[in-house]
Amino acid sequence: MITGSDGQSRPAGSPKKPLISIKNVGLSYGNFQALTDVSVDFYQGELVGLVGDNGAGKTTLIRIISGIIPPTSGEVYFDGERIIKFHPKKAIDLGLECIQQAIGLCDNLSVGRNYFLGREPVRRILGLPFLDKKKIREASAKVVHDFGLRDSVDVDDEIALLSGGEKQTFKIARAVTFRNRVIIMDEPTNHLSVRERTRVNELAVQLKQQGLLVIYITHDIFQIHRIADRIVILENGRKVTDVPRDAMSAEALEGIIRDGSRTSTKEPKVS
Amino acid sequence: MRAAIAHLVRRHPEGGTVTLVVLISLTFAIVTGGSWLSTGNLQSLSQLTAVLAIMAFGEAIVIATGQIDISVGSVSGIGALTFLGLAPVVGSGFGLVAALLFGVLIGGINGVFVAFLGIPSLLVTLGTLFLFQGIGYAVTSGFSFAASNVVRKQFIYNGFGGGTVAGVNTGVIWALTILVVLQLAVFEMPVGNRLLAIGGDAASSFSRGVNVTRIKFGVFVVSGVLAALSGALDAAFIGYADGSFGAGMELSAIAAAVLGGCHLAGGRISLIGTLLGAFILRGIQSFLIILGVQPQWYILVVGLIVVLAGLADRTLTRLVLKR
Amino acid sequence: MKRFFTHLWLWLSLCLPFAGAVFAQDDHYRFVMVSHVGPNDPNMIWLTTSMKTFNEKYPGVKTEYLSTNEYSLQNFIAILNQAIATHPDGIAVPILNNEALQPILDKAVESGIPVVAFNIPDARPVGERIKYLTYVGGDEYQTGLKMGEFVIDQANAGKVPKPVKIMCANHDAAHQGLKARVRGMTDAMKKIGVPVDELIIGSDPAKARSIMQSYLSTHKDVNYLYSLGTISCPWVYSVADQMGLKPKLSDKGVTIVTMDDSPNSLEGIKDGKILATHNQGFWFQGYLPMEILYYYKRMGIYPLNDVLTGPVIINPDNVDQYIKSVKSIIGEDAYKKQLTW
Amino acid sequence: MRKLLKRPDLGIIIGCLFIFALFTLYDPAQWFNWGTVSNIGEYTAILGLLAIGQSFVVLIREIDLSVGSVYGIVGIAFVGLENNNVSDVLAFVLAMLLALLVGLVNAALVIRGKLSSMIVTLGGLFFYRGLIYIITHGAVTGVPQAVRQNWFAQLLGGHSLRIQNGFLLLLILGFLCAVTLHETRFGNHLLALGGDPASAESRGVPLGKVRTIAFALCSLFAGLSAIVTLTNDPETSVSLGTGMELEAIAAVVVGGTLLTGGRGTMLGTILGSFFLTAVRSEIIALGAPPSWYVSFVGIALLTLVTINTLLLKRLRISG
Repeated sequence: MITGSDGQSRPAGSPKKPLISIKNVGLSYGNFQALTDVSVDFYQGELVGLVGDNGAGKTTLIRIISGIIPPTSGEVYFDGERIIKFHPKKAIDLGLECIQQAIGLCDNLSVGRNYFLGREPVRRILGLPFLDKKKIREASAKVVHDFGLRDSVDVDDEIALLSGGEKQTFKIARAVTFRNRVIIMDEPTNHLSVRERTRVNELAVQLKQQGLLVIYITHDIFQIHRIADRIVILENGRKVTDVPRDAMSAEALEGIIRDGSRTSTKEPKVS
Repeated sequence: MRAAIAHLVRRHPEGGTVTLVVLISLTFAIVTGGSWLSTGNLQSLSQLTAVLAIMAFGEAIVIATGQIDISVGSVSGIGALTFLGLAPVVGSGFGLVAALLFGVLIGGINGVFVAFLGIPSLLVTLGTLFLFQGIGYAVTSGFSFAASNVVRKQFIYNGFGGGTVAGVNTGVIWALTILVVLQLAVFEMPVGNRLLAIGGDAASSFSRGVNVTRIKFGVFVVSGVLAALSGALDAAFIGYADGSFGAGMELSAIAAAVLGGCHLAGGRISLIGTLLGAFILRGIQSFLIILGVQPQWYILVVGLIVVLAGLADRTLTRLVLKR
Repeated sequence: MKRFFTHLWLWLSLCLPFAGAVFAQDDHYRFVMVSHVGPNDPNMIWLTTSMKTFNEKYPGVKTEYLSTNEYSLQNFIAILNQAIATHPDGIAVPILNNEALQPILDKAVESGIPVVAFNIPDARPVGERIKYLTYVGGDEYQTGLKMGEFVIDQANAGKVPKPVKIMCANHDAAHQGLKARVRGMTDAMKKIGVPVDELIIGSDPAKARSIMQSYLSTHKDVNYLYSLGTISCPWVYSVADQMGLKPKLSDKGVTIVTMDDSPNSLEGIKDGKILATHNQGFWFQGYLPMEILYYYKRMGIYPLNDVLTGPVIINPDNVDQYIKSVKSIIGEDAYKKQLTW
Repeated sequence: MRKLLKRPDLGIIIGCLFIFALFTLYDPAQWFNWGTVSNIGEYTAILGLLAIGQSFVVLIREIDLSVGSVYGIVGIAFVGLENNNVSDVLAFVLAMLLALLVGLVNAALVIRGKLSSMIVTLGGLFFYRGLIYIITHGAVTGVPQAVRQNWFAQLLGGHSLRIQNGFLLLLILGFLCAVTLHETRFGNHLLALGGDPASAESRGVPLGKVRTIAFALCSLFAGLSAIVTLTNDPETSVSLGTGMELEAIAAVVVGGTLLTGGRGTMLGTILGSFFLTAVRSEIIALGAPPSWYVSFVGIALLTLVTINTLLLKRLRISG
């Protein structure tokens, strides 16, 4: 039904036209300005590190891109087309997957049902859409196996039986295996062991090499500096830096973040 | 052993209820010397169960999304009054359609407040409970709500609770039909997957592209229609309705759902369990009547059973979710 | 009224000579009374007490009293159906609604269970009506009508004020019997052109009082308060008293009339707080159906006419006598306990 | 001004001012009438006491559906004890102990049994009402004249300066509860538990203890409300308190307390009780059809809750 793939070829280098273009976006909760006049372009086949301190507006920006909240001002373009209606369903249909920190899995559903939530495969019987349970089971079992989760995990069991790390891995696996165009990772390495962390970072690079746009959110500048093509720094809801990785050292970037946060103490924070 | 039980319970949340039904049925049958299982009693019991179960199915669907609908008692009253009030005038077919439309309307009102305005469902449905109870009282002071002999012969009237097929009230057939339809919709279709997802974690399901607002709205409409249908079926069975129709049924419907293994927090329901829960509630009443105990004991026993069922279910769930 | 006494005495004279011991010991019947008079209705105690008396007389006969918790036709029918399914040897039941009960009761009669109607009859003529043996009880519409006529008589005699507007305090919005009383009162008052309002007060005392106060504070022309059940009678009085409406019986202020023969109503009349109440013979309504069922099972006989146990109007002239008889039946102690004045 | 706007009870304050203005303009003779005022005051006291108890439970994200039945059973116990020649003070103490017991049972089932409070108290709603039916057999009971006139009955049910003592009691207890809620450590714990149980626990709030106290207070207030009712007008019936749980919850929520816990005021709860009582009273007084006021209560509830929710949304947005 929804594959996310549009069948276009994906060149490895950055094409001229941005895949996601954010123009002068602002978002305010009443008189609190979470984002102010942020403009940034994301291109196909690049790995962008979105960095900033807590409350800088990273998650807010991601929520706008993945359709969870509409911006109060400014415009968002996807593949040259302006987004009018903001809804996660639309973002997913466009081939945009977001791995969020706290949300994304329903504890009461089975592993398989979580895997396909929102885009369940169906078999039509008398024209009625019935869940294709065989496909759900097989596809999700493959993912569980491919991403090295415990063998004892039965895809018909509730996802609540998985540990925190396993859940995170599963979310990443889900985002990756659907053929998408954009993968957004919001602090993907939280709750992960060192070995798992390395795997996630390798994965991000692999995805980029496959021609996807990867937006990687973190507050760990040193980690992202190793793998990203470009670093975007947000501070107090504003974009303060947008440089290719090679243009600045990790230490210099860290300095920017540190200085920025000093002026932010007066403002209320949004998590 | 424990793992095996855990596995069984995990796949079949109604397992506890089924066991309880078997135990209760056996006990009741033995204690009453078999008369609890007499044809007459089972006929009456099945009709009562069907009416309560249809209402409780709607309640279960609402509970699945983590909401609650306590207006169902009033809605079933309005359904009954509309059906019997209009049947003599425009025929039972149109009467029934009108009753169901009222169900849609009231369910829609609940849905708008809950899904679009984001007001807690307990309060919204508390408001509509009062609102339509008052309307029920008001209309019954001036009009008559009885099925005339002409109406009683109509096919639709008999097909919707007024008649029997092979000794079984047609309402029972509707209850089973609805059970099958809902069972398929909730557990075999995408919409059911999303419904349960909302009950489990609304924010997560929204982030996966589930239209939370529409589904929340939808469950209240379904609940409204089923409550109105349940009222119409019982009204057709009795042939008369008054302002007290459906009063207090909301609590029985919630109790049936809880007994059936539905979690009030949402995300985990069993429709078969709900049917059995309704059967247990009604079965206890008939058991007490056969024993010649005053029915006043009934609500006391129901109170105890609701809490005990909650405790049993809690223990089972804990067992299930142990890693 | 005459008919009532004829039948009543006939039946009592028939019952009493046969002491239970003559043949009761070896008869094992089970009679069920299915009723809408539940625990929210103080009259329930009359029915259960009289059935207990019956049981003392015929120890071999088992009687059961089943009732809904509050007025609900829906629950009543559920209980009735389940009671019939137990195949009792006889059923006593109020005909809450002809249409609703006809199919159920006719089927029960066909299957060999004799039925006696009590408290509410099927108003249609014999032959058309439900095939019960006989009816024992009063008539709700007549109850309201006769009370209205009594009020008009007393007012014409100058003992109480002329009615200007009447409020009927209804504690159960769905109770068809109460609604019939209101219709009776309305029809009686139509003759002299006095309007009648029905106010739904609910059955919680605090809320009921609040609702009545609100109503009375603006409907100042209301000068008769008809409490449709014993339960609300003291509430009505205390509200009227607190509002300074002079409910004490005189030719001024408001006047209260009520229903049923509970200690509250009776003592209220004695103290001059209430003009009159009705009795519809609840003790008989519990006892006689059992006797009739017993005689029918035992000898195949039953009264061909209805046994009317009411309405009877109780007023200051006959209240003392009446209190004595009530105390003799429910006992001095229970009488005092039920008194809430 | 900003502080006022942030009050959770803003909606009900506006609501009360609105009906006050409306009734003053529309029907001043009825509205400014001692009879009306004392009528509204009397029922506000009863509903308000129930609702204050309910507030504690709602503030910690729980609900107590059993208060109507508890109100009934405690009231019947109180009158029953007095009838059996137990002195009224002792009867009061014993009846309140019964209420306390009910509250502790509720709390134990919620905390130890890990059950949702809705299930526990729904069970209680049925159970205690069933108990009332069985114990009383439907008999109406009252207390002897002598008992009604003595100091204790007068203390709770009488009048001071033409004002019902029950109403004064509501104001005093409402004030004390408000102080407890906003000025004491317990109140802080309570609000923290309602706002975010996990964070509260991590900060060392004894969750079990706070929950237990909240449920106990709820049942105790329900019992007290029943006793205030019965000392004023000592007649019990099996229907004592039926449906009161819904009215109490309505009053609490109309008063601006969030069902999701952690936010609410006692003033709001008392005003909520007043609002529902006053609106119903005026609707009846204005001559609405006899049974329609039931509907109007529903409409009032829906309207105010909608206003509250929308206000809160604005507030959330403005940080």
